[in-house]
Amino acid sequence: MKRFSWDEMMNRYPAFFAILLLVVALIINFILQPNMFARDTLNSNMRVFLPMILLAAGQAVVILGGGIDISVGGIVSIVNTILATQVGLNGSPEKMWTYVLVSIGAGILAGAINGFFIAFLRLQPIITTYATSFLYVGFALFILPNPGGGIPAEIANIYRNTTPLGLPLAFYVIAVILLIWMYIRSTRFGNYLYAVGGNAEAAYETAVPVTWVIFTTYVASGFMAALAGVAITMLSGSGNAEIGVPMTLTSITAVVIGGTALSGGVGGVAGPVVGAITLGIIQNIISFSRIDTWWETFVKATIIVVALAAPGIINLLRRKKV
Amino acid sequence: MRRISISPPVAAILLAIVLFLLSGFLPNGFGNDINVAIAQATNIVRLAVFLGVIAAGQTLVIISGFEGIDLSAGSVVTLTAILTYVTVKGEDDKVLLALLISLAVGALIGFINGLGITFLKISPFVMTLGMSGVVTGLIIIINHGNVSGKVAPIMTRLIARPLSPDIPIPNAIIIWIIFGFMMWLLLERSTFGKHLFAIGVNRVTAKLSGVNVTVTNLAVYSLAGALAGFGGFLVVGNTGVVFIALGQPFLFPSIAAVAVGGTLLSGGKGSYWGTMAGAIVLTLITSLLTTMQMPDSVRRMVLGATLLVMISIYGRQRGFRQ
Amino acid sequence: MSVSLSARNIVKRYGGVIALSDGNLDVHSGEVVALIGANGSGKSTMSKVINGVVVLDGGQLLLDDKPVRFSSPQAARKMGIATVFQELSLVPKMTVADNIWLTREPLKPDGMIDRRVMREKTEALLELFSGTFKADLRPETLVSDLHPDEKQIVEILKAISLNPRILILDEATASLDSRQVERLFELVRRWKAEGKAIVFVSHRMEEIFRIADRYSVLRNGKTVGQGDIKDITEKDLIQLMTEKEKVFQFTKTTIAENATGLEQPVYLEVENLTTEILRGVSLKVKQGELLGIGGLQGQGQRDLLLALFGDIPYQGIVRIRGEVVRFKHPRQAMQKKLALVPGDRAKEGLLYIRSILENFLLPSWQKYGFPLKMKLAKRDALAISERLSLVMAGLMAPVSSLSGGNAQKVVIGKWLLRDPDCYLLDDPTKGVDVHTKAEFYALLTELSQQGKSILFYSSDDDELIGLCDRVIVLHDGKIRAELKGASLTKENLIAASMGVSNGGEA
Amino acid sequence: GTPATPTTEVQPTQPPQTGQQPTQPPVESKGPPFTIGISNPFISSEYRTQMIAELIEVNKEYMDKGLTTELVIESADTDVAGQIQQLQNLMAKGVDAILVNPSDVNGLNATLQEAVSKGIIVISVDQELNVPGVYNVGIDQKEWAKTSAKWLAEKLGGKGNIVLIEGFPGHPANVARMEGVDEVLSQYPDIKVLAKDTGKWDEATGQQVMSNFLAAYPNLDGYWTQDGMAIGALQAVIAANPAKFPVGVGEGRCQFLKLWEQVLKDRPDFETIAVANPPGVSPTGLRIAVNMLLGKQVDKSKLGGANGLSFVIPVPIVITKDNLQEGLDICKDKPDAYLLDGIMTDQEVLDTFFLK
Ligand SMILES: Nc1ncnc2c1ncn2[C@@H]1O[C@H](COP(=O)(O)OP(=O)(O)OP(=O)(O)O)[C@@H](O)[C@H]1O
Ligand SMILES: Nc1ncnc2c1ncn2[C@@H]1O[C@H](COP(=O)(O)OP(=O)(O)OP(=O)(O)O)[C@@H](O)[C@H]1O
Ligand SMILES: [Mg+2]
Ligand SMILES: [Mg+2]
Repeated sequence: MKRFSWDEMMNRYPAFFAILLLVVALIINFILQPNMFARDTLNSNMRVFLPMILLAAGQAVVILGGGIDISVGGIVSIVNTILATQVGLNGSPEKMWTYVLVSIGAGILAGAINGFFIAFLRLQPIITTYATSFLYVGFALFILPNPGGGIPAEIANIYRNTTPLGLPLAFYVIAVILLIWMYIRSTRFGNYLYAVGGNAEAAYETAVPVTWVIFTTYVASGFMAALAGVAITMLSGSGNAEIGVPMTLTSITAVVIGGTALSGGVGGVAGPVVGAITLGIIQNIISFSRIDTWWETFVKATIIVVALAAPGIINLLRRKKV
Repeated sequence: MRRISISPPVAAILLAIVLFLLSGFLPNGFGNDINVAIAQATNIVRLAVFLGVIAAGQTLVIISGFEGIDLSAGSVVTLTAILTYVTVKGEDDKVLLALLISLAVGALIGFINGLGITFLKISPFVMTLGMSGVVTGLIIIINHGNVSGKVAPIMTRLIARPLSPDIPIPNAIIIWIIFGFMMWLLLERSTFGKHLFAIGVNRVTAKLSGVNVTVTNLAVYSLAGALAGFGGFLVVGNTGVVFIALGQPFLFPSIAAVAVGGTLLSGGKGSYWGTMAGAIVLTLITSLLTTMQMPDSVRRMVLGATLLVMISIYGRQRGFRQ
Repeated sequence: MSVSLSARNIVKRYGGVIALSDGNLDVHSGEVVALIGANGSGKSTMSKVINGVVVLDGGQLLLDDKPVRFSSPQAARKMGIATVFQELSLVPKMTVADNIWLTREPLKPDGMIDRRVMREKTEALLELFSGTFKADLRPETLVSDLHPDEKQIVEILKAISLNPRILILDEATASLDSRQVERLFELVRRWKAEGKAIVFVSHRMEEIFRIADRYSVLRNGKTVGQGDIKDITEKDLIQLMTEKEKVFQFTKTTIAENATGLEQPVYLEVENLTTEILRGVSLKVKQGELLGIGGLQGQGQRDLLLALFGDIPYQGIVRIRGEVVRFKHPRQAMQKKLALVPGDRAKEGLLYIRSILENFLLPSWQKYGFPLKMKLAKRDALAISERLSLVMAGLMAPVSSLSGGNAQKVVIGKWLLRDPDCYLLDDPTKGVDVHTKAEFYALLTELSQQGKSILFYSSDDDELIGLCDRVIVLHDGKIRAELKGASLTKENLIAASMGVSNGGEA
Repeated sequence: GTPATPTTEVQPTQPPQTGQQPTQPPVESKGPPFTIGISNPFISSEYRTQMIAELIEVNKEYMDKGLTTELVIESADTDVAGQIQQLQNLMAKGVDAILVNPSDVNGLNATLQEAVSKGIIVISVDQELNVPGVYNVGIDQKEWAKTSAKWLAEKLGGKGNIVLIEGFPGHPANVARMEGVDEVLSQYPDIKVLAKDTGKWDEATGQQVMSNFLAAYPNLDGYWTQDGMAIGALQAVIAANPAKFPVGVGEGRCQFLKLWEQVLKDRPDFETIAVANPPGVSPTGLRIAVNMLLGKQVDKSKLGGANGLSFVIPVPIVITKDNLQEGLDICKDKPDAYLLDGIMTDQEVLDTFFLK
């Protein structure tokens, strides 16, 4: 009975294990940093995690559909440079919101380019998005060759310090993401997504518009990457064409820690969102556990590997018992 | 969708030659002086050697299928380069020892990757990505990244110098050709190679035909690690110095080289000749862009575009509707 | 709702392969047209042309006498054409309900899928086959957890749930047991009455003559005959599709024949074999014996063969020539000269994108040393392909370019190279045309005469009765009956399959 | 008098969560030992590892004097968001001063200002920031580059064909340096820059770029480059082995000096220069921080930079053929990756930057 329910949880709710991990991480973090749930600490953490959360959510959609998007970092950079150059350090809020829309458009366009090559020309996702990542970062460098510029501090502060009902802005964003996902998940498109990721051939024979579904996932990822770009820009307040580059691989790790399989068709978006937070918390744990600085990188990487291995280890142990 | 029937390696090489000849007529090209052209050509191939060798392991794991990929190659290169550097201490008779250590350490790391992937069912992408972090962590711990050592004269002579003053063919190229032949033996003329392709296509069939999928899987990741180790050994012989960022720049190009070489990223189909061709094409393009006057932004966009074109030529997957 | 569809002079090429050179088919409301042909003759391709899955290179489709061009499966569906695909069209990690209603999910006003309604509609559909499958086939079961026959049923329900005007059944019966086939036929008759037009693809003559009204015969891509079933004999049909005169006659292989008089030694002895499905199976196989295994789908036949081959763990004792063995991996079984022909050639038997040569040699590479002696390997592979009269472009051609029957030959051929003592065959003639079947039967006879022991599971009762002189019938993981000599009749076989005493499932 | 008493009593009992800064230490009243935090977003470089090692070492001095506690070091390869997290964690740990080696010129502004507002002394090392209240400690990158550029131009006698290999285009330090180079070269019209490319600040890329240049322009007169790329460039020259070695710019790293010495053996006329780029500016920054915490008054007149908050550290040493041996002696007992360095002593810091 117990065994059954465990498998049930693991199979039916991919986010289950991710949440388990998060809880563990939170507890450890709380022991090391007792004030971590104080409003300001919570807010200052969440506002830092938010860009990665948005990025991971988009990445998850692509991965569910059986693809992968190495170019999200480049899209983040484009958005960041657009805002930093067009709005400027003393631009008006109106200007800001206009260019937020513009840059979201840019993100969607970039996603559409990926989608075009992968869905319509049927190129292999990894290498295609790797190639476009050069296009996108290159373009970002073209917009803003040298770091600098940025957005007005007061606008950045909206992002940094808005805490409705004492809860960090990020919580509301996450809530919205999850609600939208839960809706999509239970629409036809949701089913198409899982069908295409699970067995594209069969989906096609069943008259699922496979090409469009794949195309859409990359557009979605481009859109979310753009939001991530807006978030990181409001967090840093400044422009830097390389800003997104280090974020790509982390987003993929977050998705997998979130229990969404890279093989496609299994998992969801909630898990990856949780996974992104967990990664951030792990960083906190490292920092507050005051381990020798020379060991930090090693310990952090090891923790992540162990987190990835945990489900497999548990399965093995339970095999043995049976 | 009809697909070009010309074999990828050939296509890649043809492309390389065409690009090379065309580039002769570009400003700062080397079309005007035949000697310069030859020098440039040999130089490009020489530089391709290191990428090519590091991409060898990548080729194997990608052929082994199930999203096989090795993102730890870069950091393994760095680690083994450092180990070689500190072992040899400028003495020729320590070189063999250093080589063995490089291979062994590489193999060990690859083996751990293999364990995680085959038994804990961790997706190769994140397993090797995590391992890359762990290895970097180790490098930081080793003398805080500051190491003392020296490459042996014989290494420099065998790797970085030409065959002889009057025969301007760099030894590295000779080594590469022999290496390529051995890779061919491994893939096309050995039982292991045949089993490797088999598990890349269908692991159930492979098992029911007596292939030990687990062992083959473990072996291929260990071998890939060892080859990355060999790459590190060669690279340090060329640079003559080590540093923490030594290997990373080779990582994604090594994957690109495999793809450009026409190996299916989904596994089960490919060749090392193709990867060699791919390495040359990539090095060629970057070299051409170097000697051409254009801002970094344009340079990256051109690189991205060229990659896209190349994979569009033969990186196409089968369409659903035939 | 009257409907008529005709395909005229259809041409379809796959790269070099010509799948259809002149395909023709006419089907009207209220009739069942049997689309017949040897393996690779183009039946599945014809189906895929009709339902818009492939682009046709020539010829035209007339729907209700109006020319139509399907740009995609969607288009064909809109016209009321539904298909049961030979290689099913199901998504493993989705539930039965999600699979059946994919693209047609019942929606609530807010655009969300109405899971409750979907569930009810699925249960209603499952009713159609009620009693012919295990209790674990429920709307919320993941397709990946189903047995082949249950998957087939889901695929059929998926097609019928469209309430199509034209229904194509491409070898829908291949992996169904007799009980399930019966039920399907009842349904087909009902659908006929409702005025549906049905295209029925099968290799089982007996089925064709029971259910079809008309026939259309394909011979390597060309339609060579159409007409009413009642005007043609089985013999003539087979002649049409194979250009061959004689109909195959089963030749029983009794052990008496191969040994000169004296009793053969026991080769394989199994005591109390137990797995997740098997519940204590014991049996003996003599050297040179062709032991048949019967019973409904998923009663443990597959487990029995896989366990003996070391692919799945088991309790119990297995002896080969009296020596106790316990294989942990197929490799070890192979070293003891066992061979397994798995039930699902696509998923378990072949490396589709690799060459025919590599498929033949996969179990045998070790023999060719290092570096591999390719000349020798090619020669051996060629010998086998000739022995099996394999129809292929060349040894270097990928297996994907072979038709079902020829692909199956490759699966068996790779073992012949190793010359095993014992063959474990899991429904090897599934989806194989009569002519090729005949070749298989001949091969089996030959092998057993050479003193090879064969465990032969077949979903086709006639095969068992015709070939074997002893058949064990599995039901619910146990041996329900052992039929031989006089008791080996179709009636007894079916009776035992149904598990006379009780068919109770948990 | 009396009214004062209650307020002073109320002060400490204020619950933290009401304050904007939950864990703010009452800086003004606080005395030694002080806690100093380090934020470093990039460790995959010898410069940074040497920097961290020296910081730990210098801090020991003060710990022994009981002036500081163990350093709180946040050091890992991370992105802008990651470094913001580092800084936030340092604040959460209630450090008294932060030494930050910023990954982005403006990306940390808001976070650093928050720190300043909490009364934390914030010093940006190795990279000048323009944030009110944030001090900078480092060398003058532009001047640093000019030194070697001028030397190169003069060695070439004011004419010849050269190539440039720069660091990350757009990285502030690189931008400043290339400005310096351009300024110098603009005074030598006969020096022709044939090509310019990035060596991404790493040896391998530097070597690849240089060997491409050498293949394309076999008879190059000189090249200018910086930091780690210089070894790569020299390796490329040795590999290509041209009739005449171009005059090149090197770097103040032991590895390079040793290679240089080797080259001189068969190319006695080879010319290069090594201008130290000292990681020591950070420990110097640490000393400045400690003295400020101790309440010593900074002599504002000694500070430069955009907002007059920059402590400019002089380049400790320049090596040419003449004093190569001197450099090699320093390197005797050092690891190969050791960068020629200079850490100001506590006394020097006081004399140079603080009011007597
Ligand atoms: N269908 C599959 N899907 C994904 N991975 C698979 C599949 N089949 C095999 N593998 C991978 O190959 C590994 C080995 O498979 P398996 O254990 O079935 O064969 P084997 O290793 O030859 O058997 P043994 O371990 O007893 O030697 C599995 O652990 C798994 O990682
Ligand atoms: N996707 C494909 N690519 C290449 N050739 C194909 C493909 N599908 C079918 N063919 C070839 O087309 C011919 C007809 O195949 P088809 O599957 O229609 O035969 P079939 O009558 O269904 O055979 P079977 O009874 O074994 O199912 C065969 O020669 C087959 O090899
Ligand atoms: Mg196994
Ligand atoms: Mg068929």
